[in-house]
Amino acid sequence: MANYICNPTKWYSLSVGLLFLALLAVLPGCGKGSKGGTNEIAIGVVLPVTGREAKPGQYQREGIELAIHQINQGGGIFVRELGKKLPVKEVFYDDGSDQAKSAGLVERAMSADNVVAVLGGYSTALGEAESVMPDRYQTPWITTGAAASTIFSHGYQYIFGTLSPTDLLGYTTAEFLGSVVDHGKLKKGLKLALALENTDHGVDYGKGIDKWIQEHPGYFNVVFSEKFDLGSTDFSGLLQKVKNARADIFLADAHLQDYITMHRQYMQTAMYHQMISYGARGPEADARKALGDATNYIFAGIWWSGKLPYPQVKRFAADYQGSTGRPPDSWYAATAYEGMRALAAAIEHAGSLNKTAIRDQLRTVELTDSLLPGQVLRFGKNGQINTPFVIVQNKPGDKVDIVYPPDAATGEAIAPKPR
Amino acid sequence: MAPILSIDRVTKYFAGLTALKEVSFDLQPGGIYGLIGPNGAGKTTLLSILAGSIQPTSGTVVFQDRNVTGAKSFAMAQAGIVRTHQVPRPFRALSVLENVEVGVRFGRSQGSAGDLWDARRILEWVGIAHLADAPSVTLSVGDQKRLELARALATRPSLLLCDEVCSGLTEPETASVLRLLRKIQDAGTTILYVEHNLKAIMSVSHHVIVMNFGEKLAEGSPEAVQSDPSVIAAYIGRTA
Amino acid sequence: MSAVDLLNLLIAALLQAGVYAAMSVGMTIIYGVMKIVNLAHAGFLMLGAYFVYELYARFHIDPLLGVLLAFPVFFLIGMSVHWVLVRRIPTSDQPTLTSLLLLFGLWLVLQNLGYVVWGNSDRAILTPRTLDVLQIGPISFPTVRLVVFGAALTSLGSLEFVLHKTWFGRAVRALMQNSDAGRIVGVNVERTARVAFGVGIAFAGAAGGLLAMIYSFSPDFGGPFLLRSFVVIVMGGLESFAGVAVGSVILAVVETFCILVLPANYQPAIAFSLLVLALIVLPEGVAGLWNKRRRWA
Amino acid sequence: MNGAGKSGASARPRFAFAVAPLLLLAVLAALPAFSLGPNTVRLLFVTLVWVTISIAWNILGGFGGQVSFGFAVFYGLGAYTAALSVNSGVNSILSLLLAASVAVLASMLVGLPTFRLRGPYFAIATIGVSEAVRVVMTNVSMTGGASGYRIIETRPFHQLEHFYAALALAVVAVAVSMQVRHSKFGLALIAIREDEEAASDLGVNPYRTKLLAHALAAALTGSAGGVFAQYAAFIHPQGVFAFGIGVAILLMPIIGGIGTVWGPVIGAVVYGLIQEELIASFPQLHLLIYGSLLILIVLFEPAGIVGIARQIVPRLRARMEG
Repeated sequence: MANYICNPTKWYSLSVGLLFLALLAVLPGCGKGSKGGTNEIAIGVVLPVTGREAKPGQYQREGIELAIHQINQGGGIFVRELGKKLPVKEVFYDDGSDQAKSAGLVERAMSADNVVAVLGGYSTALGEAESVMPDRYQTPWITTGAAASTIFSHGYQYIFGTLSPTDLLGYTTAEFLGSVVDHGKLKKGLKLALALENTDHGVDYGKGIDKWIQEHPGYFNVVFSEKFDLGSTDFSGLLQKVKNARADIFLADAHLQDYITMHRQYMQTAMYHQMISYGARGPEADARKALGDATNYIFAGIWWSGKLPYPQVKRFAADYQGSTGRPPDSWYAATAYEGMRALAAAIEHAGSLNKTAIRDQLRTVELTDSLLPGQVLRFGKNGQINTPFVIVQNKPGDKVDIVYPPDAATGEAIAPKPR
Repeated sequence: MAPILSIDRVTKYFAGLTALKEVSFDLQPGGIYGLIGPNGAGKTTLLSILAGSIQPTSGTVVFQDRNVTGAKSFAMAQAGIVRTHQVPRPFRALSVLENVEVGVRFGRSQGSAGDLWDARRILEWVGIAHLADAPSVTLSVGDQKRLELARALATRPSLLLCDEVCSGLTEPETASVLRLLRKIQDAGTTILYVEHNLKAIMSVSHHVIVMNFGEKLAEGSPEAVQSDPSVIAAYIGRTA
Repeated sequence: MSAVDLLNLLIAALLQAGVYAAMSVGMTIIYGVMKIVNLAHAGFLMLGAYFVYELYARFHIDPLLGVLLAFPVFFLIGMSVHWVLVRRIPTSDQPTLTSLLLLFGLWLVLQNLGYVVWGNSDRAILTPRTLDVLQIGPISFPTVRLVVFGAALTSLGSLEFVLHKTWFGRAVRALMQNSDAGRIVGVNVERTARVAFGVGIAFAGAAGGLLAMIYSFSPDFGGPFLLRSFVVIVMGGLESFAGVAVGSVILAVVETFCILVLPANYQPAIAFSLLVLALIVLPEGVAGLWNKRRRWA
Repeated sequence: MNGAGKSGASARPRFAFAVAPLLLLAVLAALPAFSLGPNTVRLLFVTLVWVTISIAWNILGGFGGQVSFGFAVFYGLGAYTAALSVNSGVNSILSLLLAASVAVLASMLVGLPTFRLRGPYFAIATIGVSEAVRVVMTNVSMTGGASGYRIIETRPFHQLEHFYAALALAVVAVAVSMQVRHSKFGLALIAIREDEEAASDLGVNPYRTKLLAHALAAALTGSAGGVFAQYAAFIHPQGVFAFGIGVAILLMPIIGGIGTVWGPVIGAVVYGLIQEELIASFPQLHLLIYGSLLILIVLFEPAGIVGIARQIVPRLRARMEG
């Protein structure tokens, strides 16, 4: 690498010229972007369909696109102000699971593509980064995949979320275990080992569990609690510690990839716990493919399940299968689908494409035929919904049953886990 | 007269091997000293220690009444000891003039104003002023050796350490480099000159130090050394 | 912490050391002969993992056999990479930035290749033995790790044999000690370098296959292992095979036992800190300590 | 300071040196007046941040030849320092100075041990340092660990303020880079890059020079991180400390042409374009592009885009004149 210093004067003006050219090349690129106009309603969608969160991001995208497809088949959304139905146009960006990029792309959609709202933000970190933008551009943003309540605690006025808060997930998880104890399947006073993802999501999950345990003394006590970093290739150190803690129940809170990696190594340590959960992950097909029977009896608290006994859930599952060729994998597609439906309802109520008017309607919109547990979707004061969780358990033969709450259950909880 | 350089029992081990063993001698200001010895005698090791390129295991080096033992090479250069390399090592991305400028600006002079003129004058002095703006890589071997000398002189040394400045040069080139060394000595710089070419070194030095197997074998005037039986034995012993 | 727990940890550490040794040895060969720090090592680990995965998924070839097949395939790949790219950069007795950047570029390209061919979701190889555990009294051995450990030892053993019993081995050892001397005694440096690069990549590919039996992997796979390989070979003194074994054991033991005093999520930082520490404090590897002591004595 | 200039180069280039950057600056400063829309301003902002960092890396890596994979450390620490100080009420300019100081401090801590290593060993050590810092920052509770850290915005967002901050910083970076290139300090750096031992033999203190270059580069990188953090308002250790950031910082100047003043600038602009335009449509393609560019540059044209231009222009000129 020699000889890169030479007389700068010869080519100096040239390189400056190059710089100008490059800048000029940039400008038209950013100037463009669909000036949506009045023929269609542009909606931004920013999700990770590559990178670590690719799979769930892809499922969420499919959910949103299914909703858009169905809306457009009905002619679009009726906008009173214009006196006609307008079709929805999706402006999609892949953030590659990178938080700085996701914020930039949300900003791009909001400022250059003339969208009335943006959907997206899968996973807490990406959602946190994106949540800065909506108020700056006064454009509603609905996260369909970030649940940590910190996102909604900063007083932002344009952000909404179709996932119930994670502390409720932790709380429901503990509540479910409590009900299993009440049924006499597990003993009282069992020891819990917690492994939490090192994010707000994990913190909230742990808080939820603690809250229930404090409200119901005598059921469980936490003997081990440690955080782990998402995206590690090796959890053997953590699992070794879990093993040494000799707990009865192992509760982790992980993303899909981490769940697969961790459970694989869990099996190799020859541990046994009476119950195992990886938080909101458990029934995914990918996990089944990578781990086989080792996923049996794992239970998960999730925002939605295809097993919910509502007619609209059956319809949705069939439509989703029709458009993608596979049944919905866990909850991802449903919350995204509901996010788009809620947005469409708000636009229709607003009767205009004014973003603030749409925001105002999102605050009061109510879907009474919702897919989500409880069948009612309504955004709370901070913008986040608060539907209950369902607990599902994997059973042999690729079966998944809702085991809690009792009114939605499709099967009995199997506890303790057979050896 | 106080010696300009005085080394006392300088010893160097490399990974358990003894490269130098308790070498001591003094240099008086203003002379050309020859340092000779068979291959592996420790000449270049000693030169490197004096230049600060490597640090001695034990012993002391006193330069102009200052103890400089173990100083790094840049500190040596700033104190006034500077070396040249057997194989010239020009800064390839820099022009000949810029190469010399490095010496001017960072050597003992730490020059600032008018130093450029200095650099040019030095180039003139060693006879490559016409190449000042050429990239240093384009120089012939002889000119590279001159540049090596010019760069070293630019630091305004009191003691110049030359490592085989004549190796790889033709007869006439060698003669002209030796003339240059005398010129440098005339200007008041002491020279310690390591050389393989016995003829060259005997012709230019007024005092010769002979080394063998890491130890000082003998020193004295060229004539005295040449007739020293231990020196003859060392050289013949090696070649036989 | 009971004695059984400690014993379990120690066994886990030793099994991990086997994995580390397997993945580092390819890097050592290339460094030793050519003084090239192979940053593309991680890319070949990744390709090796997918190679074994594909053989298993498509043709139901047992991953162990897949690892064996990886040797010739990656040997050829390595030779071609040397022929196309590496021989074009100047050789040196010191590692150069040119080679570092060239192979870093190659790593980026390989990663992209991985994304294009396999997408970016994690893959994992699931065989009946993947989740099996051999239980001897209170001590448990994950079967797959035992297998990997055995395979690693076998491959290191055969490499040792090759290095001491063949023409190529003698040439490699001559070059590792001194490239000038090697040239003088008539070693064809370029040919030896090409073969050595091939062997290095072959070991990287095979090690990738072994890793795939333990971990799940994606095209990003390999980065953390690359750094660990550095740690191992730097602690091992950069160009000795015995050093690789020593470095692997040290790294694995330190990593495994540090969880007793550190939260588990600081564990990855151990390898990185050891790397910096080893480079600065032990420029000649652990063996350097021994030399130093002898010098003082 | 300019040795070559004093030696009697013609007046025209000096004129160009003085005027062209000013012209460029004027155009950039006036750009927002053309109502380009927030997305364009965002893109310019991001590019200017990259320009600053690319120039910073070039001071150590291009002039000094010390290839570091670890600049994400300074970028991230700068971002976090600025975010923390803004949240505790420090005004935004002062917070950038703080960011620079923390980065300088870090550069000393990193440099003191690692600059004892030569070339590739230094490069590898910086990988280790960078990854270790990322792991630690992911677990430091003061900054929210892996939850990331948010700047609580107390007043409305004005995009142009951020744009001009980035522009000012980039101008400072270009000025520093030009100054270094033609100064005694720059001469020392280039001498070290070419032959560290020979430079030391002539009185250059390599260790101190490298530390100084490292500190200077860290200060610029840290402030750039701070400027970015104030814009993003949410930062995350896996984002700002990512190994990928360190790699990007190294790729930009190498692609543009290291060791020159304008190469890193061009590299950063190219990088910014690739990031923005390609990632939206072909998310993984950038690896292929950067990887192949790196291989081609190493094998054929170490001086990057600037070097290619340098080869092409004389030919074009000859054709036009002939």
